[in-house]
Amino acid sequence: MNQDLLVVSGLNKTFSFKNKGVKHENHAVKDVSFAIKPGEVFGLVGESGSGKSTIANLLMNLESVDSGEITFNGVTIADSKAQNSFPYGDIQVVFQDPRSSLDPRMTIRQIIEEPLRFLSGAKKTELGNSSDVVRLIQAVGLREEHLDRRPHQFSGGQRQRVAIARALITRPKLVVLDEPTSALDISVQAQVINLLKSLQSEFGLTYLFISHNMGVVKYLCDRVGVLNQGELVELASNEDIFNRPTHPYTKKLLSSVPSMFKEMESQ
Amino acid sequence: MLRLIRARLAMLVIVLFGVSIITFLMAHVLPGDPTTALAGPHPSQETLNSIRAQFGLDKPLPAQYLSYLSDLFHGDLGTSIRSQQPVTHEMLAFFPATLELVLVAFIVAIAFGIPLGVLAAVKKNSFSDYIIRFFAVGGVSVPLFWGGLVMILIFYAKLGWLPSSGRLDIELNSPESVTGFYTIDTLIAGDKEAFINVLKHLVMPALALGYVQLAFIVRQVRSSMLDALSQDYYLTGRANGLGKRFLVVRYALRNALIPSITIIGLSFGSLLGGAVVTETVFDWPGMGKYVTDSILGRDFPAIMGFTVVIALAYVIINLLVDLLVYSLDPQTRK
Amino acid sequence: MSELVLDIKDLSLSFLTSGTPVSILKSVELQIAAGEIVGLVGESGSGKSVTALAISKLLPTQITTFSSGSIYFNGMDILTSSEESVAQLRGKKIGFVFQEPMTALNPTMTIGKQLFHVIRRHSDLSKEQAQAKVRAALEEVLIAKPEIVENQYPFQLSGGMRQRVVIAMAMSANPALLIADEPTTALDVTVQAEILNLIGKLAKVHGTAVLLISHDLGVIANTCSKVTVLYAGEVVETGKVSDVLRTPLHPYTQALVKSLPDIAARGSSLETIAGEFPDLRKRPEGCIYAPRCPKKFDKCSESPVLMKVDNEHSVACWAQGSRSSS
Amino acid sequence: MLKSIKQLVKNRFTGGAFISLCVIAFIAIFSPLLTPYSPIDTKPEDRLLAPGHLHYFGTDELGRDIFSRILAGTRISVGIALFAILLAAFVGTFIGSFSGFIGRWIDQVIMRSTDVLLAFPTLVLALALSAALGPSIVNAALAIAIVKLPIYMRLARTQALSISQTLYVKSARTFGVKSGWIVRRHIVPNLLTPIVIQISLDIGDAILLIATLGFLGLGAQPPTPEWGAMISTGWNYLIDQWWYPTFTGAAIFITVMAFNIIGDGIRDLLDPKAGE
Repeated sequence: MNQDLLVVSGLNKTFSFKNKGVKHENHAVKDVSFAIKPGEVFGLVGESGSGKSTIANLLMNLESVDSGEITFNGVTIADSKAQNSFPYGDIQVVFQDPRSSLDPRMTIRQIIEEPLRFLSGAKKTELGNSSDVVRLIQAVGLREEHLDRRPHQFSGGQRQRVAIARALITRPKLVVLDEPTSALDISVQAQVINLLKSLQSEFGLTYLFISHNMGVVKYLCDRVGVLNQGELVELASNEDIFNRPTHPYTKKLLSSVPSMFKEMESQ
Repeated sequence: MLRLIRARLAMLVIVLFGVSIITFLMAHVLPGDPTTALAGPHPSQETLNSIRAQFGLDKPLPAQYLSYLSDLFHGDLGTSIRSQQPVTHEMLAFFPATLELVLVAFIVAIAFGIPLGVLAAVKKNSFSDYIIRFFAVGGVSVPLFWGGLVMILIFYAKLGWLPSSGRLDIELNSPESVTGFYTIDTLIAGDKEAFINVLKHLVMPALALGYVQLAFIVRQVRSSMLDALSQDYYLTGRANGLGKRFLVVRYALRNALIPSITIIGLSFGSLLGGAVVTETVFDWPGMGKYVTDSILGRDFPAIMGFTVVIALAYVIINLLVDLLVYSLDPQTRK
Repeated sequence: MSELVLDIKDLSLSFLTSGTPVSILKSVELQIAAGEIVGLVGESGSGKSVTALAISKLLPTQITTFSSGSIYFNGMDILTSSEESVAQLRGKKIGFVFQEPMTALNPTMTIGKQLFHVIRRHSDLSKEQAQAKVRAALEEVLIAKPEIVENQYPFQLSGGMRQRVVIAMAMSANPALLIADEPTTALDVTVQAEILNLIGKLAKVHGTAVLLISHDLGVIANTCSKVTVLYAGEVVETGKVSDVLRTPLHPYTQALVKSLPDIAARGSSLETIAGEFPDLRKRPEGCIYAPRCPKKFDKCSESPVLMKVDNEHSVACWAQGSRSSS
Repeated sequence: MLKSIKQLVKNRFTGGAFISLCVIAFIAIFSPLLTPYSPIDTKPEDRLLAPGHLHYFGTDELGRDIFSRILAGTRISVGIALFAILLAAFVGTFIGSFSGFIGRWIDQVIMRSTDVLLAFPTLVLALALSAALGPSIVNAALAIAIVKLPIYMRLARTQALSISQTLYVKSARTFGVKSGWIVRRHIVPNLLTPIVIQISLDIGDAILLIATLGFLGLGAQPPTPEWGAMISTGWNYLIDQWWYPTFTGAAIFITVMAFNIIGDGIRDLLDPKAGE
């Protein structure tokens, strides 16, 4: 089954805003195309302002597409004509900042079960009402009694685990990870990365991993797209990107990363 | 700069338009409209109709509103029921007295409010901070009229230091009016004795009126100063060796003033409102007293006239505040 | 070894948070010689920023109590010196660069004016000379067209530019020690590389001692010659960067290095640290890392002391101590 | 909630205010039982007596016991103030959060109308409204509710805007959640803390407004024992029976002070940034 899970073709998004009366245009996403195969970890790398978060928003139907098309499992889910039905439940997202991604007023159980409430059609019948909240909370390394507590009683790492459990409750096919570990300490980041890898095999997930941290992308991603000011300047396998980068921007990006051992040999 | 003024003026027009609608509604639509008051006890239907016709209340609402608007435009605030005089003239006559009282109260409120607010913030949780905060919470809790009464009781009735009513002792003749401000006119006239007397008359009403706004300003300046002092640039300044006093005045205070100016602008507006009460208690012949007399006499057009004038003054003050903030805060000039 | 600019000995301090004293640092040791760039690495809650602020006495006095130790700066103990004498050092002898360039500068004052104030404070230059020095300081931190930037406000500059201005301020009086607390964490990778190179160059040119604080081992490896690793307010390991990061001795440092994805093989799973961050309201007896340490054994109930393994590499761990010669 | 009450009492500054608030609440609820004399029945022969063991605060011009009237007045002032503020807060929060979340032109219309209402100093608008509606305690309460409405509309709107930018609302959107659910389950619950803080700060001000309208003759009409109205008549006896208006005014001052100190305490407690 090598049919692509997600295909993005010719994606464009422009934001216009007024500043001192003058209309400014920010062409955030310029004609981006890529495809993600089932079971793959596809990385999108870029600095701030490179358009990676805008692409995530477009994928999650949070922003409207100016031109281009996004198809999921062969079905068009977003294009400029905007009356497509979005496969809620099949695509889920985990955001960067664990302090803001969980509603402080809700208990962990309510947070994790929230996505189930709005499923419709095929997805609803597929899941029925078997809510495996307990199985999921344990799968992400927390305990059942945590379910009745509120977010402020948890550390950053633990909250990110809850966010991941919430994303998996609807048994999605694709999980968009928007800088999931950037706000975490190294040791906590390692725990979350291991968790993501084990969950991928256990639930047969496909990840779109968005980050500015080259180290994490190098470790996790099978294929990597490099973004610079809204353009996809290079798209290749992990091997090629990190060992044989072709585009000058990719080279500059890689050389700027203060990696552990590269410098010390030369010292 | 011009773009901002244009935007603000457009806003001003919209708000004034809204103000006219609200005052119109209050004056002509709500149950207690003037005809019932004017017609006296259990009026016959004819008298009611004739009065309604006289005030044009029988025309359809939009037409009434248009005539109301055109009157407003020509500065005609209707005629007072009690004195049959145009409200506008009476307002103009009383306005300087109120303005003088409010300005003095405003100066008192700022002159003491800002330094006390800064002191309370810089010396947070110290003894002086608690005293200032207690003094300030007292200020926002004291009923304006009661504060005035207590002052009269102590400084007039018991100690006899200060006069309790009017702008000038009756035996002294009021100065030939140039600016309408007794303080300035007596100075122009060179009448030193009258000037002292005017000041003595001003002390209690200005303090009674100013104390409440002084408290508001202290609380606002203290909280925005605390915010400014907790910013990173203050710590950067300390780490770069800049003195505490220098940082408090040149760095923190400047940033703290921006949010405070809006509150200070608001407090000038509420001083105009408070004048209604203070002028009544101290028998101060200004617009405020004119309004309380109108309330007693059910003089509806006068009350509405006062409301429109105050709203207009308030909107202009807010425009001035915006311009001041614009000049202080570079980010608004982006 | 050349004369020490900074010599922190057995520094312990605690904060009074909602009534209960919380022990933040316990017997911290740190030495920096002139011209040396020393890294201080640790995760959140390790006390690395508190150590930095303690050096120039910028900690909030009402809630801070120094329970032991001393901080010698050019031979003068900061802890016992008067506020005036320490105030003389700030900005003149000790420069500071903070993490958040977005908020480090006064938003309602031009860049030039803020630099002008710092320069005038630490020199007896006339107004004109100080104004000229402002432009020179901006040029030294490689800001193009300083005559324009001088009259701009902080919100008109990018994060990287603002951090350069903060560095220019910190270095304007040619301090003996520059403390950079996570100077590039909020910046993009490419901008981070430029700022780190700038700090390294300035330190070499002026012979300034630099204390670089970071949670990113890559940044430390790339910029510093020596490093000290902090865990929950205690020094667990210190030494040359190549020794400490290439052959870490303390289990915590080992775990940190192994949990880094950049160098881990793709297939393998990353090493993680079990357990939770300790509750510093009652600092446990014995080794602070013991509850989470795979090499724990009975001796660990006794607080370990920083032991020299070779002339420049020390570690606070009994498992290591018994193996080495000392 | 209990923990925060303990903290409120512990702090010396708010502790005293908290106790006086309990006393005030007790009086407001049980005033009919507490008043030694009837606050309404007149006894001309006991006219204008000085404070003594019979009449703690003396009697007014119609021989009524001032102490009893002040106790009875507590229920009116505090009750009406609470009614007006809660009404303004409820309506204001509903409209404000709706407009903040929906945005676009509705938001602009609502925000411009709040600007118009805020174009009047609070006392002036309350005064004009009460005069227009006709002087009565209920109309005064309505006037105050209308005057306070824009404050809650604007507060709710700015809060709703910032909450709708949070990641948990963004996540909810990615689940295909309808706006109604987001407003009900995410926006309003997280909106309550700032609204509660504003309410606790506003009650004192509302009591002042009611008393001022009463003083100006626009609030409660005789013989209701409303504090403002009492001073409005008592004021004429300031020189000879100074205790008559002074004690009544003191009751207002202490009640409002207690509410304001507690309001500050609640704000410092619930909104750490403001406190710190």
